Amino acid sequence: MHFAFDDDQLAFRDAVRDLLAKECPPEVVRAAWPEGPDEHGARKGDGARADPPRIERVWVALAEMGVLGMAVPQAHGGLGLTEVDWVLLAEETGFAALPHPFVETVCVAGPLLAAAGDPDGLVPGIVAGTATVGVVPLDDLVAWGDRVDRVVLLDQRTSGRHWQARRVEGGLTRGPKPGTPRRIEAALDGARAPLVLQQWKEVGRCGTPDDAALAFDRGALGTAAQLVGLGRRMLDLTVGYVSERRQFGVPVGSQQAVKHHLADAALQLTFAAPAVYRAAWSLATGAPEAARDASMAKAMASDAARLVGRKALQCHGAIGYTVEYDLHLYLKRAEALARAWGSAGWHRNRVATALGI
Amino acid sequence: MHFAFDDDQLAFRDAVRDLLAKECPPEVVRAAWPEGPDEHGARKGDGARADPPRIERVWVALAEMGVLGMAVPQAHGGLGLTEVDWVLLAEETGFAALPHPFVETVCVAGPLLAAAGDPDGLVPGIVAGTATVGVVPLDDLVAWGDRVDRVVLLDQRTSGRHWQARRVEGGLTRGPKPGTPRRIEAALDGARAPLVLQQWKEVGRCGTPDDAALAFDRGALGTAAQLVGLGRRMLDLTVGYVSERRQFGVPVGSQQAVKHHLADAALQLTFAAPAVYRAAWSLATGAPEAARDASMAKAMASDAARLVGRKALQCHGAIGYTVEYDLHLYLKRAEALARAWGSAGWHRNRVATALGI
Amino acid sequence: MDLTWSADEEAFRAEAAAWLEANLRAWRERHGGRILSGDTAEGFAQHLEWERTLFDAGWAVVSWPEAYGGRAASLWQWLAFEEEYHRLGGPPRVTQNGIFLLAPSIFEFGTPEQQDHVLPRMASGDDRWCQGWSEPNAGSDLASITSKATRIDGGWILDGQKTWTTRGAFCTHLFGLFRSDPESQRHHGLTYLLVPLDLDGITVRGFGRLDGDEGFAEVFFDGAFLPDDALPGGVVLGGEQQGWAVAMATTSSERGLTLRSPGRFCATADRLVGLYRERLAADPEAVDPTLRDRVAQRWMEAEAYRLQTLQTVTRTVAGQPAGAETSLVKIWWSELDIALHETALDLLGPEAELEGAWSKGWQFALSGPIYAGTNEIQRNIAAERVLGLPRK
Amino acid sequence: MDLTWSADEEAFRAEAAAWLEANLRAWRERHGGRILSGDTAEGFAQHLEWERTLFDAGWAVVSWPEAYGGRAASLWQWLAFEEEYHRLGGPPRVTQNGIFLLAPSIFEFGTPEQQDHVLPRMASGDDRWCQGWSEPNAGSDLASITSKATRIDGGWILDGQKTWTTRGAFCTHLFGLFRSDPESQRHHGLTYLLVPLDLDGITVRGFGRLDGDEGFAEVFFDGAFLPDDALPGGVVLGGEQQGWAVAMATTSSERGLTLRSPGRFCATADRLVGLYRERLAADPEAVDPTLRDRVAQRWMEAEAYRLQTLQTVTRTVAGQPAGAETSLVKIWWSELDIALHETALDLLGPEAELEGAWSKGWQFALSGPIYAGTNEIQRNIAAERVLGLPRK
Repeated sequence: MHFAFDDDQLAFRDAVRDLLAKECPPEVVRAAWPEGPDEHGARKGDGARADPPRIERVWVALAEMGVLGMAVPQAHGGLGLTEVDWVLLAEETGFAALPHPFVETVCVAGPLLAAAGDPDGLVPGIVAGTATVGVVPLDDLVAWGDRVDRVVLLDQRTSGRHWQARRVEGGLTRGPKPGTPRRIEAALDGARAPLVLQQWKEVGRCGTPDDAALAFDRGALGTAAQLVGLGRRMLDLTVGYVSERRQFGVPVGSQQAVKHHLADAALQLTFAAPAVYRAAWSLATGAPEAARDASMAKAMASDAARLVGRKALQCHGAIGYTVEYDLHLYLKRAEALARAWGSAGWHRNRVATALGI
Repeated sequence: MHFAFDDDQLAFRDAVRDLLAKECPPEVVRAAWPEGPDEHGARKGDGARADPPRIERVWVALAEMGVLGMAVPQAHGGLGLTEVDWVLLAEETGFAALPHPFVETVCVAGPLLAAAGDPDGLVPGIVAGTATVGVVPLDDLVAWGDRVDRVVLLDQRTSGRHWQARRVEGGLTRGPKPGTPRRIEAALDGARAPLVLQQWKEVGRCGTPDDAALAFDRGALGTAAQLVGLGRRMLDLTVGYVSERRQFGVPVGSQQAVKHHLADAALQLTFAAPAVYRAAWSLATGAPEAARDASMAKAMASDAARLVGRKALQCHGAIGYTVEYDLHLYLKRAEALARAWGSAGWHRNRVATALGI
Repeated sequence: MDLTWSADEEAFRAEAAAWLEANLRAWRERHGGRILSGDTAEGFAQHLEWERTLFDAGWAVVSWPEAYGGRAASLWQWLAFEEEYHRLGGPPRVTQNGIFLLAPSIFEFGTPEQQDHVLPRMASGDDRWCQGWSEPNAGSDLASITSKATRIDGGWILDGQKTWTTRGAFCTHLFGLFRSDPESQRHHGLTYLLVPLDLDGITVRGFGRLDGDEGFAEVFFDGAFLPDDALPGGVVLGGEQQGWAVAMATTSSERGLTLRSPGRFCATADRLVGLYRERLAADPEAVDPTLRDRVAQRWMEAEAYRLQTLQTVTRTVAGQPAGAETSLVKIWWSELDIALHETALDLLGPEAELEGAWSKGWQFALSGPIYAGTNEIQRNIAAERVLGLPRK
Repeated sequence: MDLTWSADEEAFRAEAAAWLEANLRAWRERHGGRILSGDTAEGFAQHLEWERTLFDAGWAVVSWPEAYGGRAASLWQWLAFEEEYHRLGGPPRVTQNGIFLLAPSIFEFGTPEQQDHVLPRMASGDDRWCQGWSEPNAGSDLASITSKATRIDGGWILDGQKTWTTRGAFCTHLFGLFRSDPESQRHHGLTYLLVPLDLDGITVRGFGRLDGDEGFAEVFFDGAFLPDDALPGGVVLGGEQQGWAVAMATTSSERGLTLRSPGRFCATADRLVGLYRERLAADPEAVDPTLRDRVAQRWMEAEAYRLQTLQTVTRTVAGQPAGAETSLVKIWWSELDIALHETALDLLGPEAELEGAWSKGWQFALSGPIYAGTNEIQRNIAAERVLGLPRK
């Protein structure tokens, strides 16, 4: 029994953390938001006013470090890392609110396509950072709709209880003709640029039902890890702010109400994180409870991140409620991810079923 | 539109409050608990060590004031008050944790039996305080099993969706033979002395299904009012304690965490109470939403009283966790009443149905 | 106790409903159904047009005297009007900081001349008022205001900065507190001033709220000269150095009855019940079985707010003042608003991520526990003034 | 990372399980299945007999050296033992304040002579230790202790009062803090003393907890003479006037690993899952549809506690000390314990009112957020020492 990461895993985590701190600061996240007013007349993003090439540069840098091929077997040009090896990297991409389909392309599609023998020849591109594959779990929303080249559907819809991964053509453009512009929906988190799946054609399955099930659990795990990272980011930001900000002649953070809000936030993260790391281990070792453990991780991380977001906003007060301050970038991402890849309630239902109730 | 009680109603409330303050202090509630160790070896009550005749004296005093016949029509010797007139009196019996079947006998059985033409000739005794009738709503527990002479069952069990009030013989003794000793169960609130309904025989219905439905709603309303009273008692006790108790050189109640706990308690009571008073009005006027309103009252009062109890205990600290201090008398009563006459969840379900969902 | 509406109140309600239904439809149609947020430049103009329509028909400020553009409605009629307004989907009032926050102070502290000038122009939307309370270092701790008003011959020189000024970028006037006694500390030596924003030396910069609307502004005062006669009746409300007392009366209104009518939350709760029904009809399997209970709970919480308000109005009509329990009211509606919207988002599931009325409403609701005095401050107030707990 | 148990650990677990199963059954049978609460006079004797059985077979203090009655088990083995103990329904340990609170301090601060005398007699139950921290005016504010220890020739004179002394009425010895420097303030000038309760001038009065058990005691010291040689090795632990530092080490254990093994909460969670299954089988209509979600949530929270403990033990085994996050751990298990029992009571419905294991457990759980440092104090500590927020 040994529940800790090894030095290699921590060193890789630190390297990715450093890279993202340099290449993916808040202004890069902001740049991924669309410019101009939304349908309510609101302006939230900097879009082209910022420095869009920097968005791509993060992805390239991650590719150069090997991160984009982390979950792809070495035979396909990747690093062949297990979930235990990469879960902390996913957490860091959450901490940075990386505006790319990291979970979908890197944690899910890469290893899934490789396991299926790379039917479309996309895996080398994924590893190199030149191909991005969207994954649509459970519903009809394609996250990162402005960035993905292809889509894999992951669900149990037409197949009873078995998971299936369907490779599709189309789905990303509005009409039946290729080249029709994509319609990115206005969304809570502008950087995620979701689109509603359009007309598509199944061109084949991707691996076995077990491969598909594992792919879904990897998506839930990767998202859970990102939520823990987002929670940590919001807590860090808030601790820093309330330690400096003074009202009534004392730092806001010396008030007991603020302390207790943030202790509650830390509490939830402290107990959600081990659930995420354990799920990584269960997936990596093919444990019989792997699906249950992935669901527990996603449920706890979703609830924890939402609670941290609420506490963070409240402890900031008005400054946190502005578009100019960074908190909202993380808060909205967390709120979106909390429901992506199955909400907390959806996953608790799966845990309950696994418990035989 | 006028949402307030009139001077007569408030004056009657004050008179009952004064009477209960004098005749039903905590030591009287304590005296109603059984003496001696329970099945775990724990001693909670004073029983015969206290002054048992005082328990009966409260009931007699209430009878003398007319309170026990408050809901019985004047034609049957009562005061013929409406729910709006008596809801505050019920609240006061909660505040005092009156150890008698007030809701069952006074709020429910009295008017129900009178409406049914007093088939067993019990109503004059109820008004005079010489007869007590237990009411068993929904389940098999007879509260105040050591005090009631007869039992009325109130449920929808054998009759589809209609409520029915069944007059029964027996049910209070352990065996089929009258006179076999009653078996009072060890219970959270020793004063309530519940017994599990034993063998009984239906001797007739009591009024129409509408009478039975109204009787149930009156029970829910009376219990909700008692819960509000209990909440106020616990809050009062706690405010008094934390204002005196000093730690770290300041009153405990000057700590922000304690303030916020008790503000939350006050918050819930402030918004539960109007729901209870409105339900009284809906029942008194036969409003079409009366059942929904009674359920809303019971659901909100149950949740409010439980929350107040938790906050009260926490703000007291260790002293509140002793049998010698009075808080537990109110806290346990509240916990028991929160589930009696339908739990919060049971009543929310009824509200949801009334909302058409 | 009588929880029925009188025939007179019902008639008032019916008249309001009929007028609102027709005119809301007409307003929306005039804009091709494309109504923007009132907290954006273009949307503000749309909403101002709507408020002008309200004013012209006498529905802008129903409880005010007719002389100022109201119809002298009773509090009960006002409540009924608000219920209809929200039931029929009337938009948030972009003039609310004037009509709900400043106006009560003008009624209480203003001279007749001030009242005659300010109130009708506020009701009509000719003058749009924003509030100037907060400063970068005076948020929850309002008494640490440093913006200065220096008395000179014929007026005041204003210096300093206000911030979190809601819709400041679209307003014409500001009301707020300025330190007029340079030697004073905390809540002493403050004056409540009425300030046209077009004075030289005043700069207004709008900035975005969390939901992207430019709902906030910073207002900079750089030696701006505010003449005593900038407004008929003068620019001081309630006497020099008396600003704190006047402002406290206003913040009490802000938390109290007028800003957040229960009609708004009951209407939202009814829409939530409707949403549940729709989702269940569309796909019963997809609806989390815990949500029915949560929807019922939310509906009850909104209804409880309505009932508590009926109690308060009954007391107000009887001449009893609202007490510190307005702090509890503010906690209740602000937390209810978030809970209503979170329940809706959970019903929507993954779709919640897409912008829509519920998502927009949720983002707006998140500000509730922060503005108008944080809920932490309100809990302190409730504990000390309602329960009587000792101050620190 | 390796989340499997080694063959050695599994063997240890199997041995423990087999022994526990047989001996728990035998113990219950010896008492005709009528096991009382260990916090009542009669029940304490029953439980002491059980603990003696544990001791005789070497299972009383598995992680202690064999010389003191343990079997030098690793922390992993200890965790596995606790899991089996709770899974099989082993009763709460009535000697726990000695073996989990005092013993760590004896190991850390005791002289060899003290260790040799105190530890084996504690493990066997020959000496039963209660703690003497709290006083009527020193609860959360422990540093305001006023009980005095006056140095005289050959020993100490003790005066004052301790209270909330768990199971004090059934114990033979008390460990606690006394003010030994009469001029001292707060946490200075305190000495940690080991006190036999049968000294002249010491009176112990048991009183009832909320659940009726006589689990508390007041201990009065009226000029009691505590000879230096009342215990071999002396009655002072860790040096005169050093009491605060010694006590803080103990309270840290109290909150930390040893008092509340996750096995207890995981076993309760498993029983909750079983209860849900039973109730559903008995009458599906009667089960509130929100409860399945809540049961799953509770199970996850217990499991998360287990996982967090595995992380902590991994760090401890690697020689890293437990930090301030033990405060978060105390909040977690104490709130989890209440939530587990409340969910069960809601499943039981009206029957919850009747006494039973869940009702009893719920009443006991209510004390969790109060004892061992209130959760308010823990949240302060977590905020200041884990997050680094400024002190007041």
